[in-house]
Amino acid sequence: MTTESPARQDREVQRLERVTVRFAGDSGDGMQLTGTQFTKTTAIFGNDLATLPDFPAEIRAPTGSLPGVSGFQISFSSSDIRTPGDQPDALVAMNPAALKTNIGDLRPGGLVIVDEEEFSRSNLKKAGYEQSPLEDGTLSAFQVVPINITRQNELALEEVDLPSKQKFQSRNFYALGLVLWLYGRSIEPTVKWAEARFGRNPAVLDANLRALKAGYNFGDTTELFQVRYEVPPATVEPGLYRHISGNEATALGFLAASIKADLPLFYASYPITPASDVLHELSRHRNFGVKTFQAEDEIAAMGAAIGAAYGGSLALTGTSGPGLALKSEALNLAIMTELPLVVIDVQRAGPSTGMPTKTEQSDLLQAMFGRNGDSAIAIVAPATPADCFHMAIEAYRIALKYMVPVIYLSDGYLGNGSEPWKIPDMGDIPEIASHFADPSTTDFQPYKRDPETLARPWAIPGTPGLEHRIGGLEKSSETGDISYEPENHHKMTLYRNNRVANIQHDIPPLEVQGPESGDLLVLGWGGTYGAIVSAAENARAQGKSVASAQVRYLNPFPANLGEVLSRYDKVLIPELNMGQLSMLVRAKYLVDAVPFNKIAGQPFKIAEIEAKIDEVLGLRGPYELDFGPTSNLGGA
Amino acid sequence: MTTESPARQDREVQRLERVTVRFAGDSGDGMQLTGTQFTKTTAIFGNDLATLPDFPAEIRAPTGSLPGVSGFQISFSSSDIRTPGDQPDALVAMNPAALKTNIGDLRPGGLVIVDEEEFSRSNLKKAGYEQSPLEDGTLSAFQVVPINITRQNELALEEVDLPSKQKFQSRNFYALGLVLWLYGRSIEPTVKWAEARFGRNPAVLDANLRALKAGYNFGDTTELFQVRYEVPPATVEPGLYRHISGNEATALGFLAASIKADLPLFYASYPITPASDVLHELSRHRNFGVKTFQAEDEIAAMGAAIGAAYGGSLALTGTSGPGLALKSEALNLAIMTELPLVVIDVQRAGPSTGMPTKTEQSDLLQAMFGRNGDSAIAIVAPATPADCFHMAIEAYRIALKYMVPVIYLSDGYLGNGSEPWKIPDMGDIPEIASHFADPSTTDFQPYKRDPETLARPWAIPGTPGLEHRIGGLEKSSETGDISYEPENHHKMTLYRNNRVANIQHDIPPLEVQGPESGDLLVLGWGGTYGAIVSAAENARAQGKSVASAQVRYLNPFPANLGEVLSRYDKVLIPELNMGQLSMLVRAKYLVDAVPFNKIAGQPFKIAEIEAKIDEVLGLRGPYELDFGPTSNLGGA
Amino acid sequence: MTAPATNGKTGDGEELPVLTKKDFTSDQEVRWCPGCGDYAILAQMQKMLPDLKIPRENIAFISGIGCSSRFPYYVETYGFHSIHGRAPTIATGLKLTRPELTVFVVTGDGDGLSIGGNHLLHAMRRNLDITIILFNNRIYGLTKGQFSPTSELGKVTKSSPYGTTEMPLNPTRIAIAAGATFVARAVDRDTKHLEQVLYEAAQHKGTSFVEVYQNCNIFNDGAFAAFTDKDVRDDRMLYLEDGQPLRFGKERQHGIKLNGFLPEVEWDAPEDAELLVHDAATPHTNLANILAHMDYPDFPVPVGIFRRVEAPRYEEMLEEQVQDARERAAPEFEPLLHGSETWRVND
Amino acid sequence: MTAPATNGKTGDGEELPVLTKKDFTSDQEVRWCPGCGDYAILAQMQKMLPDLKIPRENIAFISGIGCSSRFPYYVETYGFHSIHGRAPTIATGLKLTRPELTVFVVTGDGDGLSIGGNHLLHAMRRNLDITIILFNNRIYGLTKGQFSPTSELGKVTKSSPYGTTEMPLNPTRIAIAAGATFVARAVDRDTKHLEQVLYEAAQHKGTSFVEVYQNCNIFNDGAFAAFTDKDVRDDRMLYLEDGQPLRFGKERQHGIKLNGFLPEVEWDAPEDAELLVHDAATPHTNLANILAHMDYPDFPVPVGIFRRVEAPRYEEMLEEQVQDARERAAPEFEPLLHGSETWRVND
Ligand SMILES: Cc1ncc(C[n+]2csc(CCOP(=O)(O)OP(=O)(O)O)c2C)c(N)n1
Ligand SMILES: Cc1ncc(C[n+]2csc(CCOP(=O)(O)OP(=O)(O)O)c2C)c(N)n1
Ligand code: SF4
Ligand code: SF4
Ligand SMILES: [Mg+2]
Ligand SMILES: [Mg+2]
Repeated sequence: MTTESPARQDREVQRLERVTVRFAGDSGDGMQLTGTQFTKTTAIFGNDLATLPDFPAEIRAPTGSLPGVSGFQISFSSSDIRTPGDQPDALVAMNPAALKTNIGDLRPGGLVIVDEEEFSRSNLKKAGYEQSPLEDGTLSAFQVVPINITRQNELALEEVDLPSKQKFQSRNFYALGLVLWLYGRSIEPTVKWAEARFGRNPAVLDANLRALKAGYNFGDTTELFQVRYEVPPATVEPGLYRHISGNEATALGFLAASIKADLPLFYASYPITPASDVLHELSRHRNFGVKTFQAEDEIAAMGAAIGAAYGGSLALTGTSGPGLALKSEALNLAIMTELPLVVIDVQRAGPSTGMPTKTEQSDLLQAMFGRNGDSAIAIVAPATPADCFHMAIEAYRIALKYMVPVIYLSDGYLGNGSEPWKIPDMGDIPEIASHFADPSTTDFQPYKRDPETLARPWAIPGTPGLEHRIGGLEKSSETGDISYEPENHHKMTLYRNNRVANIQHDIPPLEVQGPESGDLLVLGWGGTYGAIVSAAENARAQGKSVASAQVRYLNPFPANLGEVLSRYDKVLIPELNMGQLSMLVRAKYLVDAVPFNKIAGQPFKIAEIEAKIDEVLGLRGPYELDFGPTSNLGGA
Repeated sequence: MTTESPARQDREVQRLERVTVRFAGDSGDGMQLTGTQFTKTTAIFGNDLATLPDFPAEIRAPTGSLPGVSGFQISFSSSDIRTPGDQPDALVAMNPAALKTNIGDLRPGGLVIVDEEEFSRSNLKKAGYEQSPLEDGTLSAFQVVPINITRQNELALEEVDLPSKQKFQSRNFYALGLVLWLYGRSIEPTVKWAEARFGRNPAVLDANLRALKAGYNFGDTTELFQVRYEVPPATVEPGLYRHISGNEATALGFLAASIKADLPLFYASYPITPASDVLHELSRHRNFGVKTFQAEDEIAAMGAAIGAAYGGSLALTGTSGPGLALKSEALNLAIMTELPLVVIDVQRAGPSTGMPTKTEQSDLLQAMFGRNGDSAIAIVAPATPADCFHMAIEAYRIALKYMVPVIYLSDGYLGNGSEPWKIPDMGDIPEIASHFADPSTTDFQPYKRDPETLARPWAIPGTPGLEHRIGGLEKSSETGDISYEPENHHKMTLYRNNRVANIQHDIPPLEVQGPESGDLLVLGWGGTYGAIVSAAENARAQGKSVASAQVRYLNPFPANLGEVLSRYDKVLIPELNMGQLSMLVRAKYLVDAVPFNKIAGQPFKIAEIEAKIDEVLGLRGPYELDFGPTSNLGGA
Repeated sequence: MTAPATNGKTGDGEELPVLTKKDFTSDQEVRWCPGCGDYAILAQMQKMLPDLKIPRENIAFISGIGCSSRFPYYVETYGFHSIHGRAPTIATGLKLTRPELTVFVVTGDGDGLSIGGNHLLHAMRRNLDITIILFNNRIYGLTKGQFSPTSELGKVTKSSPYGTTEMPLNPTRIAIAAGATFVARAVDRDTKHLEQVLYEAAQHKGTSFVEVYQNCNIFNDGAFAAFTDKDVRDDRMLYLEDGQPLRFGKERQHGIKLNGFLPEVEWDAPEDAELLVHDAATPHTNLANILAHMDYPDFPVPVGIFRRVEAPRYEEMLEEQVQDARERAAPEFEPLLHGSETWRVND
Repeated sequence: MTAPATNGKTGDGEELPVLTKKDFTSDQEVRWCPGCGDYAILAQMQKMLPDLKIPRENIAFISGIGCSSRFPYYVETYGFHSIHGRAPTIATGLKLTRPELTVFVVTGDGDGLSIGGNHLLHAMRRNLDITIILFNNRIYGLTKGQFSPTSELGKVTKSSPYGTTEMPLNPTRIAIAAGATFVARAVDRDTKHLEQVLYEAAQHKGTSFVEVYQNCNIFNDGAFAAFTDKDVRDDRMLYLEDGQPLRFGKERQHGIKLNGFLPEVEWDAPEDAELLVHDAATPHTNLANILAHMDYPDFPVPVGIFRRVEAPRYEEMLEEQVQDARERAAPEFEPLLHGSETWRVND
């Protein structure tokens, strides 16, 4: 393929429909920033895209070590796109450790850009390489482009008055410039962003811009790249767009709910990966009347949320799996006292501490059943990063109408992943009504229910005449006095259960993509949406009779779920767990759904689901997940 | 029915197969003692029997108030008996409140003995009676025998030198004497017991014995009773018997496990109704090397148990539902670190604080799923009070062989209920083996599994050469080092799951009582055993094709469960919850099992299950639970 | 009772109906054991509440689980009988979102110091304006008689038939260490003093912590009788009075003085001069600590207000942040929704 | 290092191989940020451990979750990296059942004082013979920089962009109030002193609590620099020495004296006579409390052993109950199994 060096202008341009790039380097190398800037530029350029950042395991490991590697993957396309890509087409590896932990994922023939200078003996050793992979032929399956990034960057910054350690930190801008060039993107958005960001520190700004331009120009002048790629803009719905991560959308969604319900938002939380960003985000919005409370633990956060709900605020608490386990006893008090609040669980890989920075969908059954007694709870789960906004509002719509706690199941993949989002018009979002008790009631009965919703009235302290007592003991229906009457307990248990079941009348039916009936329905929930839809679409493109649907209301299920299931010969349920939705669906509808389980701390690849679809359709033999040589995106 | 008074000797004696008696009075009236003594005497007499004490709701309510009523029911029979009876044949009510809360349960025509003197205006008012039920005809459906017990007792104790308040406290002995006479039981066992118990306090002993005899003699001389009843001894298996409650059997069973495993027992617990008695019992046995630790909360108790398991002891912790919720996060650490221990949950009515003194089976799904991540756990559940002994030993056999935590699900009904028990021969119980790591191992690998059981070695501190580190983060299979490798996590999750699934090969198959196949299988678990077996037996006696089986191993299920289910046209699953076993069975075997749910804080009545059986068999229309006018045994 | 004589007016001049004890008595039947010390505490609370001149609807009682925690049922205000140990967390959520409410926490020695110890500690550290009353009966009453974190070393109970093997916690010590700005102790039987302490606690701005020695006549009868019995009380209890020398005895004839950093009893001390003078408002906690360590039989047991200082309050600071933020940036949602970068896709 | 010179013998005369720091270094790669104060603490621990003359296998390190809690991975003994805040409970279970083991708890200011505050308190109250080291960096390191219960009021962090609104806890105050029988403080950077304190803590029989000021150079760099920097250390830190007057300064020229119950700095104090003399063994906690309250900039920051007293230990008392009970009643299971009443049913 090597050709004579063409003039800059007439470099061969290859047009592609979709490209996946991964940036990887030491946690100190600024890869998240590089990825984010590339993403923004790509979004503005008009591609559809999806991203997946991957952080090392919590602690900053020693520089250059395998556990210290941080990664960011972006997939962008000229057509609809729903996952950050199965296999990167290009990998930028800032050091040997980054190469080692990521090369296994690259597609054969993919492009590898490495900072050659970082491949010193000591760095190689830290990464566990006996000899340099750049020299021993182990990378022969790939297009390797070693560039002396560190040195080039140094040269570009010669005139900048900064210590050399700090100059070194501009390397990521150099790499960014190079990749922007490679995919025909402008450096303008990054220049603007840098000016705003580093405006107060001219030397740093200068350094970063020089590095950025040097990288860009290097691509333009060097002969190392024979081809430049072009991914034309996608045709997307007209409107105003932004780029948003799931955790941001979650925070904004709950803030929007607060505006729509006209109730102040109170967020009580104890920091935990990967939910902490919601706390960070919400704590910035005091001007919206948002009060955040960093509690002493998850139980206290749950308790504080209950107190706030009792007081009439929009009460919210958030955590990840181990924290939900801790909240369970107190959450049950919210169920018993029938107070409206929302619990966010940004799921991560378990059990126990598990793999805090890795994603999983394994808290569904905990959310359903993780409390003593019969304690039904409403559960919603967004399907994409941007959907987090919408489902957050839904969570409160349900909580306030039915006077129930609602669990909102996000996950690390959704929370940290991001996508372009057509900004909704706040005017289009309906108000959320609350059901405060009428202060003029005489003989107020705190457990007298609305006959339709079965919700009890919300009688908040400060209301004259409605003084009453609630608590965790069983209470007499209507009066709310303590009751150990057998029939009353039976009745109240049914009420608590039916109140949640009732919500079914108030949520949208499950939407199916693909044929209305047919050979196979692929049913999913949560963040697997992108992979499932794409796999089903691909299958249909190959003429297979495959539909897909994503359940976003997990308790109760959409009213039509049973009927939908009955329209397909087979049902496949891919989950990032041991088969939790499968169990619920099997128990409820007695459908012999086939579970497809991946418990690897990673999202599904489209190809994995495609292969499983073929297996279930009898088009191939049993499919086993293939994890490849080192398929670990980022830290070990 | 009134006849001329016959001579004492030739009082009419009616022979009955089965009788159910309930004693009820104020919590200060000593009804539990009365019941227990009557039970012991009956056991020694040779009847089969079952009992159900019922305590008021936790706090000592004011004397004479409805919430202050305490009850004790015993059913005894000349044939096999498995429940404390659906409806009492006789009720002893020491005051109006006791009458009011219990009369609704009595069978029509049943005998009511009341202490007439307690039916004063003020006591009637405390019980909420407008006028005396002894006079207004409301008890016309029953045989009412008002006796001036207080006064009679006073007279009998005239010569005893005790303050009158204390004399009053002998009333229960008077009542006991009377009832012993009525059912032809000897007062001897009680005399002996009282001599041992009150030996050091001669005046009290004297008072109680006088009261006892006065009551007995009153029956013998008075003309109030036309009939005396006789329930001949049952023919039971020969052997040495004792009477035992579920909580006692639980404590003894775990102590037996400690002896059989030759490991010291460590019990960490935080008091909670109805589990506290296990702590009280075990804390008395320091001489067996049992160390008990009353922790600052349930989480600490769970942590301490983990520490003890880590150190090589037989680690045990116990609680009730809300406590299990609190333990969930730490319990998951035991799952992740693969340490053998047992968690007792003596279930009570939930959710939240619920009804602490009432029974329920509503923690099964919490036990199965109440933790973050995929975290399978072994679960066993005794079926009768005496079975608690056996299943406690089973729990440790499993824990130590498979290096897993095990949840042991008892409930308030089992824990407080009691039955005669043929004392086992300790020699018949096999030793329990532990799997300590071989201290001579070189290059010790803490997660290298036994290929058959998948158990990892138990390497306890103090063993030279086996120093190693464990924790809650995902770990590399074999080495146990922290690992975020996707494939490793997938593999380890499967290991953790299969390790529990594997236990299936090591537990007895499900035993069916009744036809091997047929129209209906009634499937239960836990303390519903007695009611289910009796109902199925009754159905068979009426020629119906009904079998029954009780699942005592809930995770994993017995290997033959699926096959057993397939042999019956229909499956009925009665549970004291909203259908938790039902859900598991439906999901696993896709069998359209019919749930039958009672969530009233009370055990099933045999008749309720019989009615439901008829419904499922199409022999009657839909059956609805009928709670009767006041069906609340004991406190409100 | 030093509560100001009432003219039926609230601060902002609005007329308030004059409330009485009866107005604070709910319709729920009281279910403690006859003779329980809880009755006295309830009665003093109900007597004191009208003096606060706060409308009933603006008062909330939050409790955990235990005999003591049944308290809210009996008070005709808003009430929340929550779960074991967590009352301070619920009170925190309520007070932070509704700072205008008057919030009481009722807890026991088990509820507050065993399972709930950490929440209590953090509530006190944060100095929310709430009033915490801990009923210390040195036993678990509701669960029928196990030892508690305040039970004496060696105590024989249902769960310690061989005697306990752990040192008790001293609640006032913990409160002082946690930074509570109001720390006091009272005794169920000394009703007048109790009412006074409850009143002062409720008036204090910031977290008030009151330990009440409460007799559980069923499971730990007479736990405090050795010094609270009427006939020995004067000699074995020390009533703290601000600005006064530490004196006790029927004729207040004995006193407490300092020897280096150690307190000492001075029997029959004629002169005030060398006695330690109580100063609840001293910013340093040394004096409060010295008092917290004094215990029967070595010392008379101090009751009254150990410490009362002013400090910034959590809910107030939070509210200020909200107000400040509002002034600095109007709550416009659109810019936030749009984020730092947007792009428009045209038809 | 005052550790006794070793002759390689344990108490009972058995020969022990002489161990070195290397023997206590595990094969796990240390994963803290370069420059983190945790390295220094690890190094001192590994240096100190051989001096204890305890075989490696008889030592266990239990930790919670946090950067600090990764500690056990790096020490070649038994180690347990448990869950957030619960290390003291696991240590309790281990020590109660295996009293012959030497048990260390490693925790952080979040792990130990936020989520785990109650367990820490109760472990100290029970006086188990364990050694608790709390790495106080006044921040949540592992979760990337939120404030902790020891963060200063007003601190701006990721979760407090407007500044915190809560007063910090003082760990030594809490330890003293809880009844810890050994309470000390050290600084990561002063390695010799740290090693010494760790050694004394490990030697103490009963619960030892050591707060180590630890620099988190990523999220809270220089939190203690104002008084721990080499050039100011002498003037701003006070090294406690038992039996010695409280003196500080390059030439130990300044001192601390008592004014009533309040400490005061005496600048350039020529005479020892009126200075407060340190006595870690005084049974009363007043002195320790006075020290715990002294803080920069009003006072030099005390480091060293605040308190060291003997008291009965939980695991020892429990073991004694077992032995006593055994002597009084042989562990015969049959009688227990038979209960108080049996009857025989014959064929
Ligand atoms: C999670 C949980 N654990 C345990 C219990 C059982 N329990 C209820 S009250 C109590 C202790 C009560 O003691 P204290 O707080 O001193 O209150 P008192 O009854 O003495 O007033 C316990 C252990 C519970 N209700 N919930
Ligand atoms: C139950 C639970 N809640 C929250 C977390 C998240 N978390 C891990 S460490 C930590 C705080 C660490 O702070 P600290 O104890 O001070 O340790 P450091 O990292 O500063 O050494 C938190 C909140 C968790 N792992 N588990
Ligand atoms: S058990 Fe004790 S504390 Fe509880 S109500 Fe009775 S006397 Fe009071
Ligand atoms: S984040 Fe801070 S405490 Fe954690 S390892 Fe890094 S420097 Fe140390
Ligand atoms: Mg108590
Ligand atoms: Mg910290």
